[in-house]
Amino acid sequence: MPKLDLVGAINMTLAQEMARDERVMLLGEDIGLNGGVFRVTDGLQKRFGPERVFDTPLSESGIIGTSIGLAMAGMRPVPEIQFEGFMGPAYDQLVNQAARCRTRTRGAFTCPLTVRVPVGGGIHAPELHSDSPEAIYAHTPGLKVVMPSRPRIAKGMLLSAIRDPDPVIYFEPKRVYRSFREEVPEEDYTVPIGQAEVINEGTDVTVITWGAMLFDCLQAIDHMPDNVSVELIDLRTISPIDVTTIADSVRKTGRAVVVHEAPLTAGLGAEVSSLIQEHCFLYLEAPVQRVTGFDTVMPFYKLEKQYLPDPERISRSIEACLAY
Amino acid sequence: MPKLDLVGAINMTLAQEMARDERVMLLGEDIGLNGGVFRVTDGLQKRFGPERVFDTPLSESGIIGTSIGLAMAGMRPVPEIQFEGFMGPAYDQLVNQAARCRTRTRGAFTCPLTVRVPVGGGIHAPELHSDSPEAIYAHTPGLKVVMPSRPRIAKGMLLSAIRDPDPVIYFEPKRVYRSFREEVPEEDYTVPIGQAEVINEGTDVTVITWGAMLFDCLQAIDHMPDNVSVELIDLRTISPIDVTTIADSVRKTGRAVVVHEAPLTAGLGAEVSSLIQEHCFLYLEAPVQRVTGFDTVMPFYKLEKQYLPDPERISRSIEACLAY
Amino acid sequence: MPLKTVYRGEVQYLQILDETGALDSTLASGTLTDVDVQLLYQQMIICREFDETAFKLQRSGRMGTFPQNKGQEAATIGAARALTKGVDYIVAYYREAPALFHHGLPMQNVLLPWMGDERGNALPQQLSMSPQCVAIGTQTLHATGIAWAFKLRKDPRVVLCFLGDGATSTGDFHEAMNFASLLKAPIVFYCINNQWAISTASRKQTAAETFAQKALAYGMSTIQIDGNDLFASFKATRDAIERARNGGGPSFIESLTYRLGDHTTADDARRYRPAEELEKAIQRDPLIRTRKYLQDKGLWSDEQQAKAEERAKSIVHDVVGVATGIEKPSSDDLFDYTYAQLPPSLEIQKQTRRTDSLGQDPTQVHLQPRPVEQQERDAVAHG
Amino acid sequence: MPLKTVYRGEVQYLQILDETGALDSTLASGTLTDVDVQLLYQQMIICREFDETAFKLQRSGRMGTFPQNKGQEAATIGAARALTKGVDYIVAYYREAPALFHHGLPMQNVLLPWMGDERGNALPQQLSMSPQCVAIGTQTLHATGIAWAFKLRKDPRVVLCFLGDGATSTGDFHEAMNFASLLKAPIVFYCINNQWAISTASRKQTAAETFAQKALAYGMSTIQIDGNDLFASFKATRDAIERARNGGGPSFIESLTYRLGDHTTADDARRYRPAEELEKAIQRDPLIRTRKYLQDKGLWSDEQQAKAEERAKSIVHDVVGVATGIEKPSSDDLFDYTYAQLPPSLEIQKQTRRTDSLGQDPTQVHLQPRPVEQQERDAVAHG
Ligand SMILES: Cc1ncc(C[n+]2csc(CCOP(=O)(O)OP(=O)(O)O)c2C)c(N)n1
Ligand SMILES: Cc1ncc(C[n+]2csc(CCOP(=O)(O)OP(=O)(O)O)c2C)c(N)n1
Ligand SMILES: [Mg+2]
Ligand SMILES: [Mg+2]
Repeated sequence: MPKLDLVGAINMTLAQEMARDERVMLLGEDIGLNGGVFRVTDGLQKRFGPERVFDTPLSESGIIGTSIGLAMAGMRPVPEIQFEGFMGPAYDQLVNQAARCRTRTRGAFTCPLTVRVPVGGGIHAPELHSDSPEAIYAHTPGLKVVMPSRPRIAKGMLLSAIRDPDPVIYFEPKRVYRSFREEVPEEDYTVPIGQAEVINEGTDVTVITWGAMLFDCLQAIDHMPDNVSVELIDLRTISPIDVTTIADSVRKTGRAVVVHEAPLTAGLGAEVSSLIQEHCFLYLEAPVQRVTGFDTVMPFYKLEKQYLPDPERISRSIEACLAY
Repeated sequence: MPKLDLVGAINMTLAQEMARDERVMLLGEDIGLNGGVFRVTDGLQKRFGPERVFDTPLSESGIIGTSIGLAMAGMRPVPEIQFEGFMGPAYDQLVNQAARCRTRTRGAFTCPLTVRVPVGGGIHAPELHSDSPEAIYAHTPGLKVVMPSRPRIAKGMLLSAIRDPDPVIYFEPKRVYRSFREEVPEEDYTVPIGQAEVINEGTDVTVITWGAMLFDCLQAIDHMPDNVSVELIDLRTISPIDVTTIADSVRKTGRAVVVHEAPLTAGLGAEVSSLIQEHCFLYLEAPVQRVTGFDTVMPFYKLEKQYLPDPERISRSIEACLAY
Repeated sequence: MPLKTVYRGEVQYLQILDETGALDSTLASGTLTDVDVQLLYQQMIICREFDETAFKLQRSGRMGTFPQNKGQEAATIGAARALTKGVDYIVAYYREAPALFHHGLPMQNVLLPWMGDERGNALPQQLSMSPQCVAIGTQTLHATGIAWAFKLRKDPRVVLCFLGDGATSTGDFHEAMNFASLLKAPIVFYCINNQWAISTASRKQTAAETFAQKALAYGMSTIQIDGNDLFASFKATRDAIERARNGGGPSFIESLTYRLGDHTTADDARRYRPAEELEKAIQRDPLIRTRKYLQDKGLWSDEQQAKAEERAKSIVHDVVGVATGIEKPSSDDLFDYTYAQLPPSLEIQKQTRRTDSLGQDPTQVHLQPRPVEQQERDAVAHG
Repeated sequence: MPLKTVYRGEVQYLQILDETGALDSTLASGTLTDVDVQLLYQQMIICREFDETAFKLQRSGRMGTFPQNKGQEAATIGAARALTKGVDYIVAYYREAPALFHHGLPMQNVLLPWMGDERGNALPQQLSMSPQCVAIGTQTLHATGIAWAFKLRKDPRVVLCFLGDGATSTGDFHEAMNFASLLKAPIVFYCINNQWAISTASRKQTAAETFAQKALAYGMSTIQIDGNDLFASFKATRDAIERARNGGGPSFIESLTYRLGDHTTADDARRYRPAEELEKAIQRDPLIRTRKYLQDKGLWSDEQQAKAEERAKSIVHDVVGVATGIEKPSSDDLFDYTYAQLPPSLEIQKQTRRTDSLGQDPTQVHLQPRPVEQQERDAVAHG
């Protein structure tokens, strides 16, 4: 089994799925010869040709809008948006068009497309290259949103996304792109959309997170006193949320901390917190805590460390939650 | 004091502020001779001329993007987006440009603009004319978001918005536009952004809502048994949320129901619910309830009544919350 | 050569059947036969009747809003006639009912969305047309994507994409034109310049002398035509379709016509539109012109007219019967088309018709599939 | 006249100082004096040095990403020279440092944002220039809005808006061009066609023969120029600025140049750019051409060159000192510019540096102002 990083896993998966299904095609800015600014599509244009790996003009609404047409006409487009900060111009096509295609036509038309987007901060990138807009798209019925944070899972979820009959936003936490490798099976396998994963079992408190924050949470947990038993959940799918896994855990632990990069207010942490409260009210021994980015614009990188939750902030909050 | 409906109150306020401050100007589709599709700007072009009440081309990003430039250069633009469903093309300019102008330049540039947008369902309008995207903009640091639901308050909040040094989205619940009149003072007065209002005092349960849902909540409460005492809060400002007013109330009642039109998941109800839980954990006698639109696309109008929370759904939830 | 011309572009204007009903027979040759014109004129009559009836439906409270095609029939039907049925694809916005009818769309399908019913948009795939599009300009990108798919599959189909004069101001229009041109996609952008976008006159939409010249920005073939001229609309579209089918890439057509009605039934054009302008436009009504042509050629009588009008009434009457008689949609429909398969939480909302947690049956929360590890192992094993 | 031409447009190409350093003195007359050229050439040397140094800063880990202007100096500085300092307004994107320097921007202000520091964008208003813009195309609308404000206030100022070839594919560019043209706004859109948008060659950005012809879509004045020709860039811009100032409305300039460096320091152009193409472009380096012109005219010596290079090194060295020596921003800065006045909840986040409720001081939640009724009454009373 090859040991791959996140970039490698996604690259291999795209190649395999393109080989398997000729309806699958890629489009986006600089994804061809250049292989994408993160090299995720490296070598794919060479292998599959410039028609199936298409370098678009600088035009995000165009990328998503034509992908919708391609999907309606039976293709399986996998557009890339270069950074999450450039989803803005495509917002309308995603939210008001792709997400509504099925319901607007009572199923006569569907829109099976998978939008790949690098997401999140921590890589010393310029402005608009470090945001976390997942909550926006979680508030959009008709879309599915996933954010795998490890190579092996990323492959299975990407195959699920491409084969899904509805539009999926596939966020790739860019801080993880090259951060580690793991064995990724070469066979065809899917990891279902809509299921969270218990990463560490524990009994005292449940920590729920997703994306690159998973690794900060792991660090935070590593530094907790030995007598503290933390259950860590990687949400993996942003929408629909796997409330069962979360609620089962919190009914056991009685305490919960949600961790994400995006700003606090109206972030996905609010939804997770509300769901816990609704499903586990009588089990809760402390208010659900949210450890998140501040309600500020994501700063330029000199201050990004101050903005992003770090292991210290996370563990302080876990401790406070436990001490309540 | 004139008795005005919501349309009349906003119209009068715009006229007064344009007369007072020559930097104030309006721009949008069909706002001139036609007076806007809801007639909110009726007569203003005649009075202030086509330069200050400018009919734009069909171009929402253009409307917001040029408003940003106008604001940076010292004007006080009040753009109109014809329906909330057409904010999509302007999303990028609003969220990634207007909202970030101050922070990106450390205050050297600011962006004082007020975006007027009719919002919400219930008027038998076509697709994309009945949505409630307020949570999206509440998740955008740098923006303020308000949604007054009564003529008198609407005037004061509009003046606050136009005079605010930062960008404000001013949502106008279109179902209320012509639904009733009340006395609106002709004098100059402001109603601060960021303050909720207790509409009915009560002791058993707190209902928090905003926009047109206020009136459904009032109806629901009217039909509650006499021995139930409901405290009703009109949030008025979506961002920043007035957590003090909410928390003070819930500490008193111990129970809360949040009501809004937008879909449940990652809606503003989640934020309100989380805040209550965080601020009133030990006071809560029941889980905070969310009575909202379903996690579906807003349907075409034959089913919109089934989609929108109605007094019956609201009162059933209040009862269940009380019975917990 | 320090100052030299590096680009020249121009726009031609095409008219074949003029305002008086006179035909340029050279240009007309190989376009529409007498029988064609008779047939299309009858369709125009039906569409006009359809528009008038829809207006009344709205006024009597049986429909929300309706945008009439009135005055644009020659443009719309002429263009539609140039397509090969069931092969070429129509992407319309919301004012081109006549084109859709021409290609076989049951008329109630146009009424239903305006009566608040998605089911009108449930078009059979073999009709080769997309659902109506409310968000101005967005459809130009979908159309380009569909044409792109045809090209990728080497399927010799062409897309006819309608858009309004107002739509040319949207960013999406620009991006679509650019993509289409770069891709040499088999698509024809047919711009209905009906002089108005709600209350915005087309001269306030752009400072360009013509809308047709906008295509020059993309190096795209372009033409301006008299849109009230059935022949010109047919010929310009057919030529563009053929060019596209033969790999010649996309084209743009600016079709000059006039919106004789209000923008929609929610609009009152008297607020902003000079009465004289409307008067003049009524003189140029394409139905009058087409009828005059047929009559002058002895191809149409007052009797035929009376019969056609009667037939139109009866057809439209029946359609209204179907549209208004249709059962209210089940409120399950609200949920069922959000995804191919509803996620558990939405399934619960559907079952309980509630979003508050206490109204829901907590046992249903366990509708979720097996634990992840298990599934993954299965998947790897059987994948 | 059934088929007639209703529109004709064309694009002229302007070159004054050719590749060999020869000047067309007729076209050059009334443009740049010898002293001007000497001065601008020295600025070009400084900017080139700035670019090389910034590159090294990034490579040594002291900067995140940096986009060099290298190769585009004549275009950028020539255009900037055509503005009246402190009057006309520059809206740049991120690659036009030389234009900003020319108008007095301290050089560290360009470095700081790329070093992750917003303070570089805190430009004094009197410089009449906007902060750098990362989101491609968005600035064209801001620029149009600024020009609109000037027009509304009858302020005889003109905006020079830079954009790249890639930016012309964005919807915002289209909407800006349309607004500007409709408003007859005093603005000049200066399109740096450096042949590349990251790895996308300009012929993959549009199928149009020239970028200049895009302006025809809006009925806007347009020209294509040799962007490596200081004289052409100056003259085309000056003419456009004067036209705008005199109420003649906006113009578009396509300035043909070449990005000699990588897209940014995060890019490796060798992955996608033929080496021969770069070789050829290096031959056309504007610094070589300008120096040749000056030397041929006896206006520049090797000695002056050496001195200028030395001076450039020393200036840039000092700038780097300032930029790298600046104190780290206070983490309060993270909060303080979100709004003019922080809302209570954000104030608490700032005080506690936490978002979890248990980490916050609950008493601080009561930072809120007086009850609403009270305030309203006050407001009405004193308003
Ligand atoms: C993106 C968007 N903005 C605004 C509207 C509101 N609106 C509906 S129709 C219309 C005018 C459209 O004009 P045009 O494109 O000329 O088509 P016509 O109605 O004249 O056929 C407007 C502004 C919309 N539907 N979509
Ligand atoms: C809206 C948006 N999409 C994508 C990007 C990523 N990106 C940064 S620069 C660039 C290319 C810009 O090319 P061009 O406009 O020609 O300017 P140049 O860099 O050549 O000066 C791209 C795609 C961006 N910054 N903004
Ligand atoms: Mg129109
Ligand atoms: Mg470029």
